[in-house]
Amino acid sequence: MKPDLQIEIGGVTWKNPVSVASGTFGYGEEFANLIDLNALGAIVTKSITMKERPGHPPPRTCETAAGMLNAIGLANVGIERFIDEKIPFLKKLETVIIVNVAGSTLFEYVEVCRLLEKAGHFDMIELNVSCPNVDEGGMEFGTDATSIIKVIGAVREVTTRPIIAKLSPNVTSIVDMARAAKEGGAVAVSMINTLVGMSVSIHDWQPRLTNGTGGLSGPAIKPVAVAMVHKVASAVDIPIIGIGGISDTADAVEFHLVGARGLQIGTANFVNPDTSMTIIKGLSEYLKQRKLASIHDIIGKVQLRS
Amino acid sequence: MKPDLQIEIGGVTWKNPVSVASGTFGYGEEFANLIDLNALGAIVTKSITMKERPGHPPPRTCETAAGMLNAIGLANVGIERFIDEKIPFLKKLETVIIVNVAGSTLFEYVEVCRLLEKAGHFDMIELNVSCPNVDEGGMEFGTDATSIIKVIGAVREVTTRPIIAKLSPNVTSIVDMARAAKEGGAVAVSMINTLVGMSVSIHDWQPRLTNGTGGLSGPAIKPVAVAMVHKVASAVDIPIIGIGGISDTADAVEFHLVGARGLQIGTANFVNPDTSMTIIKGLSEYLKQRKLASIHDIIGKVQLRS
Amino acid sequence: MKKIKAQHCRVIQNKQVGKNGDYYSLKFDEFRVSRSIWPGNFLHVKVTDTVDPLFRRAFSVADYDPERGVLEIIYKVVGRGTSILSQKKKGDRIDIIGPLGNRFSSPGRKKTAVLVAGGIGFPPMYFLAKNLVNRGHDKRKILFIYGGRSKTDLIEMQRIRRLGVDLIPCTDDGSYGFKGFVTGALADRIDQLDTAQTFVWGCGPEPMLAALQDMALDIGLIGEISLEAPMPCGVGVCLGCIKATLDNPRKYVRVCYDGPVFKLGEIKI
Amino acid sequence: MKKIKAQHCRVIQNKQVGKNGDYYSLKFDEFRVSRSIWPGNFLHVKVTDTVDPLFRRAFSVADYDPERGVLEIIYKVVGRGTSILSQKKKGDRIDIIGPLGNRFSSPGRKKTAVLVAGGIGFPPMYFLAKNLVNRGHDKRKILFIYGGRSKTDLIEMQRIRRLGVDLIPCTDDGSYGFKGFVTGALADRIDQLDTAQTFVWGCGPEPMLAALQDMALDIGLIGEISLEAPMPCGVGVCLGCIKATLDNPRKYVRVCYDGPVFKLGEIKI
Ligand SMILES: Cc1cc2nc3c(=O)[nH]c(=O)nc-3n(C[C@H](O)[C@H](O)[C@H](O)COP(=O)(O)OP(=O)(O)OC[C@H]3O[C@@H](n4cnc5c(N)ncnc54)[C@H](O)[C@@H]3O)c2cc1C
Ligand SMILES: Cc1cc2nc3c(=O)[nH]c(=O)nc-3n(C[C@H](O)[C@H](O)[C@H](O)COP(=O)(O)OP(=O)(O)OC[C@H]3O[C@@H](n4cnc5c(N)ncnc54)[C@H](O)[C@@H]3O)c2cc1C
Ligand SMILES: Cc1cc2nc3c(=O)[nH]c(=O)nc-3n(C[C@H](O)[C@H](O)[C@H](O)COP(=O)(O)O)c2cc1C
Ligand SMILES: Cc1cc2nc3c(=O)[nH]c(=O)nc-3n(C[C@H](O)[C@H](O)[C@H](O)COP(=O)(O)O)c2cc1C
Ligand code: FES
Ligand code: FES
Repeated sequence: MKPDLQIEIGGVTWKNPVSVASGTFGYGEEFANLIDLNALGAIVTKSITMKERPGHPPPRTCETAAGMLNAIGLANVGIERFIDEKIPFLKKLETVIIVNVAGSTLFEYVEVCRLLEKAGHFDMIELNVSCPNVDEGGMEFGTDATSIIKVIGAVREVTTRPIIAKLSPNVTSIVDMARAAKEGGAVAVSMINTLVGMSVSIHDWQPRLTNGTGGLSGPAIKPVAVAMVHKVASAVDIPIIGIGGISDTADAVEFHLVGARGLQIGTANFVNPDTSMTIIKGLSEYLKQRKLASIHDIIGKVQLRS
Repeated sequence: MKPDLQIEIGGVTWKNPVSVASGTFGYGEEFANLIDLNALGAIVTKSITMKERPGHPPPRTCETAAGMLNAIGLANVGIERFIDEKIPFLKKLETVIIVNVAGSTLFEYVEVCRLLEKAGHFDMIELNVSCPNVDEGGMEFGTDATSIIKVIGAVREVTTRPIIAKLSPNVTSIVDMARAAKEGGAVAVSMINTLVGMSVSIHDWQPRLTNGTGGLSGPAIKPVAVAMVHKVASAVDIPIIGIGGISDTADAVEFHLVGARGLQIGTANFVNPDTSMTIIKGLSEYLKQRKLASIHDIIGKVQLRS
Repeated sequence: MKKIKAQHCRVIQNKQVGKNGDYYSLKFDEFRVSRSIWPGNFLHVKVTDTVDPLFRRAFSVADYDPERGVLEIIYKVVGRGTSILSQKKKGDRIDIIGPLGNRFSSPGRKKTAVLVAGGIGFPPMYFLAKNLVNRGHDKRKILFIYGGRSKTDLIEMQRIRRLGVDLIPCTDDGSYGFKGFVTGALADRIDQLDTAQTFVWGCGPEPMLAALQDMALDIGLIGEISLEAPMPCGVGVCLGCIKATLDNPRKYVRVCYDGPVFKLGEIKI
Repeated sequence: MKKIKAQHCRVIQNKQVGKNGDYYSLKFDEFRVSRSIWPGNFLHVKVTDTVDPLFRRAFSVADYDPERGVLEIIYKVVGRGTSILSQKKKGDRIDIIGPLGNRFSSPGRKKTAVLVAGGIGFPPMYFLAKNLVNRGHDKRKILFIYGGRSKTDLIEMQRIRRLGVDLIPCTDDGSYGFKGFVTGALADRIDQLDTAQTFVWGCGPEPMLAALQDMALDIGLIGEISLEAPMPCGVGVCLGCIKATLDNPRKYVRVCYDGPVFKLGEIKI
């Protein structure tokens, strides 16, 4: 008997919990040569902004111990070209399409989502709230509960699609942010986005990224992500999509155990493009070996020692 | 010509910037077989609390990708035995002795420091403010600016020794915490303490640490520490002791470049007990190769790209 | 269409080449070819099974023997990844994704093919030269200009000679062949070439490619260069390996996916 | 006093021992001895130069030839670290700190020495037996009880035999020697021993040590056991490798620094 991997998030059914993290999978097309896109539970696009953005000048990535830094700078084709050039490809796929939306003003988030809604052919919105909130003087939306409530609330007005709030880990209390996301009307939170990091060359004394700081991702951050997912799962009643260093089936199971319902594979896509395929198979194997019928039999089942 | 490695922090002169992080060097004795203790710029002891503490039950450490988690639980001999058994050894050393003090109430911090002051034979206090603040309902001292100001202020009343505030990275704005430390009267900040992390076994579904969560340290967290040191150095006028994943001379130089005056070696002591010795030599070499006269010629000299 | 997958290939040789001590030739087999392999293509190699170093390293295909199913890369030890790679022994397995990237184009047989290789830019140029010869390009119309700092930096000279192409070795210090840069050697020869009937390819360090491009734009030579950039993914999704275009310094291309081969005059080097 | 430092030693042998396929013997030289090496001591081995895996791995000294300066460890491949270790080849360098930890004590020659080894607890027991023999302990008064799951789990039997001590092999499945646990074999023999004139050492899996300790406490045997725990530092500073004492479950000792050898009856297993 094949274990049941199906999950449901905000009324949308994923055939399995494995999706791919924004910014690590392009718009899907590049991976068509590499994996069977339709086997994925969901696809999350690169963050889309109002205008096309070239992103920061290179170098904008660097390798760190068991991780990487990136300061791509939200390079993307902009909402218009996204609708014209990328949706036609995505809409042919038989998987859940999640469009990740970013902005530096409340207005930008709303506009992008409004245009998306008009264009259609996608299933969910993921709001990347780890961008400087220009309206409020540059503080990140994602580090301030009030901004989170506001931005989700405003986007809800213009879309019928369920909204996932992607949380930043660079906060004192991620639980407060998850509560805010729920209050704002998000159907789920995805976590974590990258940790702020920096690396400096001792040869030329310059930061390794043109931008100075960047976002840390990969296996290095997994323990931080697991702790945060567990904390939110224990405190807030909202589905969680776990992200952060997931590279193999064991990592995937670990995130499920601490309470993640869905998963996103990020940096691991770079190292092994078929990581997501391996994990989908691996989860099935894991459940089979343990004679468990469904993925729900492991979600949130961590056993704290007394 | 031998480069000058000497630094000064809060009126105390260190013969070089290299010290060892609390909890990774015992009380110094264990390392006497392994390295020349007097070659160190300073020694920081394990955190001392009022009462002797056995710490959490095992397992209380685990390995992660390029890092480790620990939930030792502030195991220590308590202030009385520290004074009776450990100070006699430490006072014979010809290096700066920094006693790290922890507490779960304001009163505990103050009492430990009062007893230390009476005993004498040490040079500086490092306040570990990453402990739950029982007085204020369990929130960490280190995640709340007001608590930081209060605890440092209170300790200053009972000691003549300069106080270093050890900052937690688990906050939205570490700059605010550094400002609070300065306002409270700290002569320096040391940063970073560990990131909150967790790891769960997929075999028995239990957390790998009895305590559930623990502190993440080692090379994995270096980019986070470098970013935070750089941020505080750019925003607050206070000496910084850089901590977080420092494992070799290149790492040490990197922390100096972003503004750390002193350094602490933590997890790397476990992997190579003579890491600190190698770095002291290595810093000298590095300066020599670049024909620089003093360590101050690299401190804070990162060159941001325009 | 077959998917390009990571494969655990068997090392059949990993030996130093040349006298400098830093260059290695690594051959492996048990590679299932998912699509044809062309000069210009690269392989993305994971040098350990651990997460440190995390990323794959890119290496141009230096040779391919379709009959025996043997692929070769030639690399220089420059850092951690290549140093770990140099320790692989016969029988070890290495994890490889490829072929990735675009390829050098075919300019037509009538043209004079000028291949300019500098330092570790040699492997793809060699593979291209061999491919041209195999496809019947007149050997006398293949000029291979190959430069290194010093005599010991020029590797595998016998192999190029065996192709029977017109070879101009160059060294910066004059210890062998033409004294000076490859572009100097090309400038010396340029009068003998009909630029309109010439196609140039280049691979090597950026300053060399920049000089080659300047010269090409100057005298109206057409051709292609193969670029390098640190590549987190190698498959076009991370947007980490970008270069700016010459027309628009805020327009970026991905070296791994839009390249690594670009037209002379296209990219800001 | 000489400082104990990390040393890059040269592997002179790394080969499978036994028929099970998981056990290896690794010998290395070019090790500068900073203090004498005793049975019970362990070495802390870094299996890669990278940060993954980060920590050293602990292995008991299995043999030491002071004349040739050769040290041996015997290990079982159980996880990532030991699997990387098993790939080391002759001539490779490995980074070693040691000797660390305390040692088995010397009970006096008159006593009957009973050595109980289970599975990969074999190496320190072998070294101890050899050491006793070399120091002139009456071979007939050395009883070596060695247990494994099955016949193929018993390795290096010839080596023990060569010592000339009294050997009782045991297997859980009865495929070789005594059928049952080592403690069963000991119980069988106990009547022939003068418990007051006997000293027992044990090393092996925790359930075996627990059974041995229970039995010892029961019948008043004295002796020592060598414990294991994951060891981040191995030098007593991280407080990660702790075990609780039997008297006081909230009093902890460090396996690496206060041990790895403890008195029977001292530690809660
Ligand atoms: C398409 C392509 C084809 C290549 N073909 C070959 C080849 O055939 N033979 C060969 O020897 N090398 C080739 N390279 C370069 C090779 O990928 C790098 O030398 C290698 O990644 C260095 O890895 P490392 O871990 O040894 O060095 P690191 O420790 O990572 O770095 C050492 C130095 O090399 C630089 N560097 C790192 N990665 C790259 C990179 N990908 N490109 C350029 N510089 C880099 C670093 O900035 C640093 O200065 C190619 C690169 C690309 C992008
Ligand atoms: C003092 C001492 C002496 C030892 N002597 C020997 C010896 O002579 N021969 C030998 O084969 N092994 C010995 N060990 C055990 C050896 O250290 C572990 O088998 C090894 O660390 C496992 O590493 P790994 O990376 O292969 O496994 P990992 O992938 O780290 O873990 C595999 C399994 O082993 C467990 N484990 C990990 N480290 C240890 C440890 N240090 N002790 C016990 N369990 C652990 C893990 O929990 C896991 O279940 C000794 C351990 C100690 C503490
Ligand atoms: C190169 C790169 C680009 C990224 N771009 C985005 C982005 O555009 N929007 C976003 O929400 N997250 C972005 N992320 C963050 C990832 O989606 C993910 O949250 C993070 O990398 C942690 O997961 P990982 O450790 O599995 O990579 C990016 C990450 C990387 C490495
Ligand atoms: C095993 C262990 C125990 C620690 N104990 C303490 C402690 O008692 N007090 C404290 O302030 N920090 C403690 N720390 C934190 C370190 O001092 C240091 O801030 C942290 O490990 C980051 O540095 P590193 O990456 O170099 O290890 C401990 C760290 C480790 C790994
Ligand atoms: S390496 Fe990722 S886009 Fe080129
Ligand atoms: S391993 Fe660190 S105290 Fe024992």
